[in-house]
Amino acid sequence: MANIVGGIATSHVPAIGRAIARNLQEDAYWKPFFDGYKPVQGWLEQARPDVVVVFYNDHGLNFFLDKMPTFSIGAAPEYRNADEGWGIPEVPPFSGDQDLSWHLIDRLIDDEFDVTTCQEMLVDHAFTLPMALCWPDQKWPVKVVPVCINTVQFPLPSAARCWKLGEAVGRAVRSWQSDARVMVLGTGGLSHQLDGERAGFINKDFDLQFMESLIHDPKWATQFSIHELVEKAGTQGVELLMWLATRAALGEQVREVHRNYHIPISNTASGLMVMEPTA
Amino acid sequence: MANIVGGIATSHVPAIGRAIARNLQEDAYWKPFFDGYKPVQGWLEQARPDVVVVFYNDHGLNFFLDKMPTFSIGAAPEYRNADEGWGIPEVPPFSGDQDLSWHLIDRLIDDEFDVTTCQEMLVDHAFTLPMALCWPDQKWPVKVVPVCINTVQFPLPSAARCWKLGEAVGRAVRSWQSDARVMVLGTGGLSHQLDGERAGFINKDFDLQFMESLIHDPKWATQFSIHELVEKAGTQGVELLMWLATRAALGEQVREVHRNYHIPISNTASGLMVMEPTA
Amino acid sequence: MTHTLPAIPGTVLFDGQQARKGYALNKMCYSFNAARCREEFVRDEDAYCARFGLNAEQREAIRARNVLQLIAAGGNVYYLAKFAGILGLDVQDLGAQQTGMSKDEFKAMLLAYAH
Amino acid sequence: MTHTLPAIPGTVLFDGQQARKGYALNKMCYSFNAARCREEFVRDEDAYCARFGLNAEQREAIRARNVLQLIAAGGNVYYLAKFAGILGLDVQDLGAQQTGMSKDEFKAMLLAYAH
Ligand SMILES: [Fe+3]
Ligand SMILES: [Fe+3]
Repeated sequence: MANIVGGIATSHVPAIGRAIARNLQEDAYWKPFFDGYKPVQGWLEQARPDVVVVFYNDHGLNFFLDKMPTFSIGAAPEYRNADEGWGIPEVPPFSGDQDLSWHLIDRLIDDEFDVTTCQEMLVDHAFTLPMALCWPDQKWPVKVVPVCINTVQFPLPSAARCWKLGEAVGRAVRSWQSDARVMVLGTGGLSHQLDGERAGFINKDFDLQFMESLIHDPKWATQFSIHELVEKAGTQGVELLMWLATRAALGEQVREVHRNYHIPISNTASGLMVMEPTA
Repeated sequence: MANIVGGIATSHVPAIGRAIARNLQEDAYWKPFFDGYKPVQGWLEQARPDVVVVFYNDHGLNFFLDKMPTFSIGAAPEYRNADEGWGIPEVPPFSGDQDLSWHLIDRLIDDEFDVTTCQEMLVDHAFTLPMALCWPDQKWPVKVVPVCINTVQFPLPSAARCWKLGEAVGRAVRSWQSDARVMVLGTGGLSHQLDGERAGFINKDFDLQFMESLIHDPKWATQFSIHELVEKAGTQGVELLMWLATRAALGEQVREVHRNYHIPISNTASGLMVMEPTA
Repeated sequence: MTHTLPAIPGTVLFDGQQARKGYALNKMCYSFNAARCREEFVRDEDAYCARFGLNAEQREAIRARNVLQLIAAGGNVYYLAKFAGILGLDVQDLGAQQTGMSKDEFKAMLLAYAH
Repeated sequence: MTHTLPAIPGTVLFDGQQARKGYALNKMCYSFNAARCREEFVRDEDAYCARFGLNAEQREAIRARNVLQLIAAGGNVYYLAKFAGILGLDVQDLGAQQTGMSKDEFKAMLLAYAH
């Protein structure tokens, strides 16, 4: 059976792509952010994942409002980026692990998750940039399975539902007949808001409490409605749903390997955690 | 609160569209089939629905395998047919009830159904022909909300899950703040199989038992896995999932208003039931 | 997990395995929803199949107009029905072909189920 | 049900009501994923907006390059970001415009959250 070697939760911001393209890693503005990923890269070298299940949210690249899924799962042989409307630098394509994709789809439908399956799928900055932060040479040493959660159009799935999705993904991975080492990556948040007169909203106290909760009281955030999460974390801060699903996939207990928190990257309070399952 | 006036479950077959276009209603082959709908039209005159929630399955018109939802809900102002690949005669467009669409979407996400929302949606013969059987003049006196269940690609949602979806839709309709009279229409089945060496398979005993069960033991079919349903009813007979969702939406108890069963229409054992909720 | 269950005779379930295998073929057949695409296919079948990247098995099954071969090559009946539309075949033609009957025999078999 | 909850100040949730109102506008902005579409828009803004059936409020909000107006007209920030891309604006430009600050003031506000 497959083994979950750990999980990484991280923010994603288009500006990271521009900073990478311009080699600004040592720039004063960017250094505290990029330095946070050095321990992650070290951890990855010993964790040696073969496959990464990526919980992320599409920002209007692959999905439009004509067919907007709540949960969608990639089952493609390959995933590519595209320019997203502002000519973001593209990254090399990702190889899909179709065996794991279909195993997840079979198990999730069995567990009464009504997923949308995607045998073609463009992946946006929320997918590509965290991958590039993990593997800066962009020679992906892993296959991938994208799991996309709707944060574009309300009603969003509740935090409790996303937690259950993560749990079900974790169970499915652990029941996969494979000796692959599987990593979970969740990308989004932490607190930020792009739209409205409240644009620029950040909530450091909430973010720190949320990060801490993932270690000691991981279902803490599932007590909140989506409305409450938007109030506390901002309209885009609600992307923390990806962190919750990631944490849930790791199982009962985890050990914290690494944590970073930095304000701001662009409009975003940027968070980063690496966790390993211990039970 | 809105009131569910009743439900109709019926087969759909592309050939019905050709028969309508050629005015074959009195033809010897077609008469036993079309005659079954006369009592339905009479019932509709006194039931006077304002809105119809249609459980149906797309046959590769609106959805392809790049984005294949398990459950999808229309939220469009208007729904049109298209030729589906064999130049089927088109019917007049249908007006969507967007208020009910969004009410259903809000309630279903709240109930942990992970639906895909469709603000543009083509509806195929599985939607249009049953509507044309109900209202032969094709001057639709109702607004519509399409609810599509995947029967194209396995894994399909289980019968038990489709039952729960129907129950949730029923609850949602009954909690809708509107004085609308709502009808539920489920289209698909009964036993038939188009593909493979077993093409032409029909199972009359099973069909009759299934129809009977909807009145006296409505969850009877939920005991079967999708695999078992395909075995008993054929690869396309599994479309009876639409009947199950329809029946579930009607609530605890129903009164049977009308029933018809006729073998064959094209390759299909054609079934028809009209039910009214009594509790 | 569908594929570990006992097979249903004469029946191929369109599961993940089939969906992977048949993607190019089904994508081509899905395109036949548009009359323009059907015409293009008729005009130059080779070029049309090549554009969708059909593999040799799929190309041969299309050439042979053989439904069982098309299914073996990953075709899904709902999309294949649109290919059948180009050929002017209805589902009873397809049934007859797959069961090795004449269309009249196939229809007689269906009628017999009524009793 | 989102819309019966107390409003969050300065925040419009993109719910069904907004999604209905903004469909044409968001569909246009979604098209801007393609460079070709961005060029067409720049070449003839009026024609491009007309093709997507923008209503008067949406057309005016696009003309004004005003984010709050675009949101009021049903725009979703994820799709609007692609319109902003055409204008060469980043999310801090958008934030400054919506809050009535200069970009430097807006950035200073963000920095201040660190403490
Ligand atoms: Fe984001
Ligand atoms: Fe059908």
